[in-house]
Amino acid sequence: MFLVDARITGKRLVARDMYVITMHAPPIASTVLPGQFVNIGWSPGPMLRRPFSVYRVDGERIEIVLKAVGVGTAQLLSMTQGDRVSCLGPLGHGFEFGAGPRSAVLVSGGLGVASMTLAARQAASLGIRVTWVHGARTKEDLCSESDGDDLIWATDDGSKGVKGTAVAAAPDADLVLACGPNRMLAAVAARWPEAQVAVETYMGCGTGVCLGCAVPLKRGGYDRACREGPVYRASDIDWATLPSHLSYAATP
Amino acid sequence: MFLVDARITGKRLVARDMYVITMHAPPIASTVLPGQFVNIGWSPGPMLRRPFSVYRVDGERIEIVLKAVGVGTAQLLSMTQGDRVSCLGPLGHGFEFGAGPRSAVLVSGGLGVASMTLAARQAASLGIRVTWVHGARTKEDLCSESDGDDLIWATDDGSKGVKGTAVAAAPDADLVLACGPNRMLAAVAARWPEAQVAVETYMGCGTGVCLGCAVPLKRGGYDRACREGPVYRASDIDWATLPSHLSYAATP
Amino acid sequence: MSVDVGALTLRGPILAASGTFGYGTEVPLLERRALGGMVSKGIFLRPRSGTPPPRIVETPSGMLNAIGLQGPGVEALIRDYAPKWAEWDFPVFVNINGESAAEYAELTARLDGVPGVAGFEINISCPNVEQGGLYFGNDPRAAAAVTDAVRKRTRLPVWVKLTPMVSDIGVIARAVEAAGADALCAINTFVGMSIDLNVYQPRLSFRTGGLSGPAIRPLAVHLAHQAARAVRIPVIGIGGIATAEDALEFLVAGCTAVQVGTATFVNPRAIAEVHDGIAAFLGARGLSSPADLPRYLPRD
Amino acid sequence: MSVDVGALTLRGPILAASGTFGYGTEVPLLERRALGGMVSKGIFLRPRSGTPPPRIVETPSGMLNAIGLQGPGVEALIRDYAPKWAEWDFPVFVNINGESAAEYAELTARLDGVPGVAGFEINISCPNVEQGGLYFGNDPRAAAAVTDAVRKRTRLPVWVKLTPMVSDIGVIARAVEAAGADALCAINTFVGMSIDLNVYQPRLSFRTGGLSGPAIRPLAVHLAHQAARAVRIPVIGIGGIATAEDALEFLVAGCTAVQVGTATFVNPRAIAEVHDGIAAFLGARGLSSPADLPRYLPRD
Ligand SMILES: Cc1cc2nc3c(=O)[nH]c(=O)nc-3n(C[C@H](O)[C@H](O)[C@H](O)COP(=O)(O)OP(=O)(O)OC[C@H]3O[C@@H](n4cnc5c(N)ncnc54)[C@H](O)[C@@H]3O)c2cc1C
Ligand SMILES: Cc1cc2nc3c(=O)[nH]c(=O)nc-3n(C[C@H](O)[C@H](O)[C@H](O)COP(=O)(O)OP(=O)(O)OC[C@H]3O[C@@H](n4cnc5c(N)ncnc54)[C@H](O)[C@@H]3O)c2cc1C
Ligand SMILES: Cc1cc2nc3c(=O)[nH]c(=O)nc-3n(C[C@H](O)[C@H](O)[C@H](O)COP(=O)(O)O)c2cc1C
Ligand SMILES: Cc1cc2nc3c(=O)[nH]c(=O)nc-3n(C[C@H](O)[C@H](O)[C@H](O)COP(=O)(O)O)c2cc1C
Ligand code: FES
Ligand code: FES
Repeated sequence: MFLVDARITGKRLVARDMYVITMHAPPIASTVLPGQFVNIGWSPGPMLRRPFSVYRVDGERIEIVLKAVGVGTAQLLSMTQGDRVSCLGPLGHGFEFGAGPRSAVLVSGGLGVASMTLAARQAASLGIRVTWVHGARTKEDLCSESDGDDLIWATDDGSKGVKGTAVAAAPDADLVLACGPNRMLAAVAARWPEAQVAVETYMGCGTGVCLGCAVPLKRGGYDRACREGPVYRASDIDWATLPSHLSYAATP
Repeated sequence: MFLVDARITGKRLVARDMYVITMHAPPIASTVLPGQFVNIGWSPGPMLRRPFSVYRVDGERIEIVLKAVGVGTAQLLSMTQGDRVSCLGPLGHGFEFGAGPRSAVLVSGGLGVASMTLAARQAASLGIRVTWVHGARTKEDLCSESDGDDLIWATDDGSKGVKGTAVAAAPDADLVLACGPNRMLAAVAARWPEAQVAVETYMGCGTGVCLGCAVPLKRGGYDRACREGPVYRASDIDWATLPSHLSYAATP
Repeated sequence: MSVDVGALTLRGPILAASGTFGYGTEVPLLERRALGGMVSKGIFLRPRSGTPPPRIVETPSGMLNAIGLQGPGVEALIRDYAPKWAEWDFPVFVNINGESAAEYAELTARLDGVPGVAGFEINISCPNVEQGGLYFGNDPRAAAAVTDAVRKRTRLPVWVKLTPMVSDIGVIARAVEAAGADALCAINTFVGMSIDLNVYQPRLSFRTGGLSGPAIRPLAVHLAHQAARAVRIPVIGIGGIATAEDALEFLVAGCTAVQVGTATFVNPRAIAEVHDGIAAFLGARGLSSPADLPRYLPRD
Repeated sequence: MSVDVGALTLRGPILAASGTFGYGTEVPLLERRALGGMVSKGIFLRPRSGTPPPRIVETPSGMLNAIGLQGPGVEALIRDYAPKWAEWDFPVFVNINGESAAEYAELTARLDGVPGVAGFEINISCPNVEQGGLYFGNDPRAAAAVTDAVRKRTRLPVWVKLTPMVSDIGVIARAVEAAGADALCAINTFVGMSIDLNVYQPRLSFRTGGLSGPAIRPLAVHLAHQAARAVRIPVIGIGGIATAEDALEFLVAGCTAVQVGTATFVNPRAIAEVHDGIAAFLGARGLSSPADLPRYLPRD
């Protein structure tokens, strides 16, 4: 875990209102694993840091993807090259690729692409064939960037790719990784209990000390999304108790 | 009084660490009188607005002069062209030029130049001969801009102009106007009881409703710096009760 | 947008809070149409000059104030301000203060029937001089005694403004309800202190001050909610409201109306923006009045 | 930079606050040299799973939390954490919680003498189940009874952590001092609420939560100061400390040491920065220890 005073180096549009922000954070760039996140703070800004998955790594830079959903994300998006943020990470426990899967399907809803790119690249480097299913409300909300061998689009209104949800559009595979609104992940859990899903919770610290990021478990009790998670085996989570209205993405 | 969403149009250095910020605020530019101030807020920023004298008017723009003395002024100085602030003004009761003075002496300490330029120009336009005495701790702290017919510099260390205070260096005149740290103004009051001085207080609202900006009066009770002030007849103020440690300028 | 606070109908759910709006004569930028009513700066029987400066200090998302109830006294208020209020199209409540129940009663008797005075907001966050300076607002009996004393002197609406620094606000709320209050205002400022490290002394000359602003909002929502759960009379929510969403939190938590204070220092148009924002929120959800909002108000 | 809290000498005036530092095992970036000590997450006799999410909400300059004292219970604490604490070079206090004085006593008896346990911080902001859920911390007798019950079971330092939602903190402070507390910790979080307008319900699943962070600092300085004026034992200031200046306000206001909580979420290095900032402040003024700071502490 590093605390980096990171310079913002760029910003690009990847879907309607959805941007990738690039920042210079060498020790995080060189150690982050797929599914991990960073906790970002700045001043003046909100009191608490804001967690974001690491979307891509580019040399000494990391990238995050976001939309303005509230005051913090709006401020982040209004920053310009050269502005600085305090970047804490890498945090959390990411995706696991186990021994010898031959195929992987990545299911992402809306901003859920955030933790998929690193996963796709890691899978490819392990010789796994990757199918990435991108879901969004409509064509304009689909992220224009992707990785993997095969690509499937799904939109609620059928304006691009399959009409319907990403979960419905996805084929089966040895390994299923998913990220998106918690409600989408519940659907993933219903179809693939063994899938690995990256969940969202409110976070206080991001480092395991506050117990604010409780993820309710099927076996009872709570885990910390920022330490044991954010990636879980889908069937381990008590989906009925995990709040669904924290979702930051547009598609169900 | 106007509430203007003002665009910052420029910034220039006028003394060590001392800047003039220019902003586009047409209705304020066209109505402000010497000695009046604006109350500026921005987001994200401190909760309360920050009061600043209007230093100069340039067409539809107003100018303020400041140093970074705390979090608010530091944030203001880090803004760049195109950034926006909320500018409330003009506020307060400024300098009066009465009937027929022939000479005026303007005494400013450090950032006290802030309310002097407009006064110098107004006096000149009324045919009054203006002597401006600029005081500061040392040469580098003297504002490089000034108006008026005669100019006297005073520095604590004698590095430029007269060695000593601006008050000591100033000649007499029909009209004495002064702005600077409250302690300097107390010295003005001792020498020229009839002088007009622009004082400083903490301010809550700037518009007369909170009674936070109390100025203690010799005759008892309190006035509001934001309405009846910030300009007072020097002898009206109970200098012993007016806090002196609010001073924002470097010279005594 | 009209709401009923007991027998009184306000044209909108937002009032200007005491001490943040003077006597209503100094707020040129506010569109008055948005005002459901206003509460005057706190008044005592006799003129008071208030505390020496510094009187205010900024704190994170808030401010401390120690104005010391500077004011002209009741006679000057009746002479200089009430005649103006009588011409306005929204009600003006007078925030009344005293050092004994008798002083509150005398103030009420003097103001009752004066044209322009629509009702009373009793500030019980005052030290009770007869009881060694304990605050009326901390003691259910003293709070009830003051309420009763005022109630007996007027038929106008009597609101009681609760102090937040109590261990159970419901007890005080019920006591003043029983003593005849028409509505409760929750809450007044919290006592706070800030130290100037240059002089190793409090920054405020009065040493302590009242904390207001967004910092206290979550506490105020809780206390207003607790008060609303404890009584049947309406509760007016106060504390850190700056946006329509903030006001709506109080309304959903069981309040009938709200007051906005500190936010008007930051944004002179705050009350109009809160008003229009509530109207838009209701409109978007097909609700025709603030009273139609779903409430979160389990009864004890 | 060492300070004496009663008979105990801490190597520095800053401790990590309960519930914001876990069991001290998870804070990789903090330079531990800056820690005068730490207080563990609040513990009950038996394991507790805590409240369902959402457990935290951000508020202006603060946050509400409702963790529900999730924890492993005292046996697991003794097994898993105390052995590590025994090896550390700063003292670890255990924040103890119960539903009755007997539960606090039992917890103390179980922990007393366990290597690694340097002392007790009694959290009296717990509902007293035997008295219908009233908080121990709101009632001087209940607070004293809990203190007394703990005091009788241990010779280790006993600190009592005061709750802020009382009308006179001095009364509680004196009561627990008389019952044998070695020091007071002031203060715990304030109760607050935040409403989710999408569902017309509180945002926290527990409905209310404790407010912490800079928002409460002026209130905390005042309450810690009031506690310090009321007693002769040391007071440890807590609430919204994020910088050295913030900590110095508490010290000047009469505190002997401070605890830092929420700020460490924002800045994992906060405690080291506060420590170094205090040292720099003292150095610049030729003061050799925090105890040499001029105090603003008029006695009642
Ligand atoms: C492990 C993790 C990874 C994440 N990765 C990404 C990502 O890659 N891209 C992205 O756009 N978003 C991501 N999020 C969500 C992101 O953190 C929130 O959208 C952001 O914190 C909102 O801040 P705000 O100030 O704009 O919103 P606020 O004004 O605080 O609130 C707006 C809404 O955002 C949600 N929200 C607020 N705070 C949080 C929080 N701390 N955690 C989760 N939801 C919150 C709530 O639904 C709230 O109603 C991630 C969250 C987690 C926990
Ligand atoms: C009528 C008036 C006109 C002013 N004109 C100018 C000007 O033209 N140029 C200029 O540089 N400054 C001016 N000031 C002072 C300026 O408002 C303060 O320096 C500024 O508010 C400090 O804000 P901050 O956030 O940087 O400081 P803070 O972090 O808030 O505090 C730093 C120090 O600044 C002082 N200060 C803080 N707030 C205020 C306040 N509201 N009023 C006065 N002092 C304060 C205190 O001494 C404090 O210790 C004026 C003040 C008034 C009342
Ligand atoms: C400068 C100032 C003066 C105040 N004066 C009074 C007063 O005279 N009487 C009173 O009952 N409340 C007074 N208050 C309290 C406010 O009416 C209100 O209860 C409090 O500020 C919380 O609301 P806010 O956060 O919206 O400001 C005052 C508040 C401020 C900031
Ligand atoms: C997430 C969280 C958990 C907490 N848990 C406890 C606890 O278990 N026991 C306790 O006495 N105080 C607990 N507190 C209160 C803190 O110890 C501290 O008193 C309070 O947060 C104020 O300090 P701060 O503003 O520096 O955070 C907790 C606070 C937070 C934010
Ligand atoms: S966010 Fe604090 S423990 Fe996970
Ligand atoms: S600053 Fe509010 S009355 Fe002057």
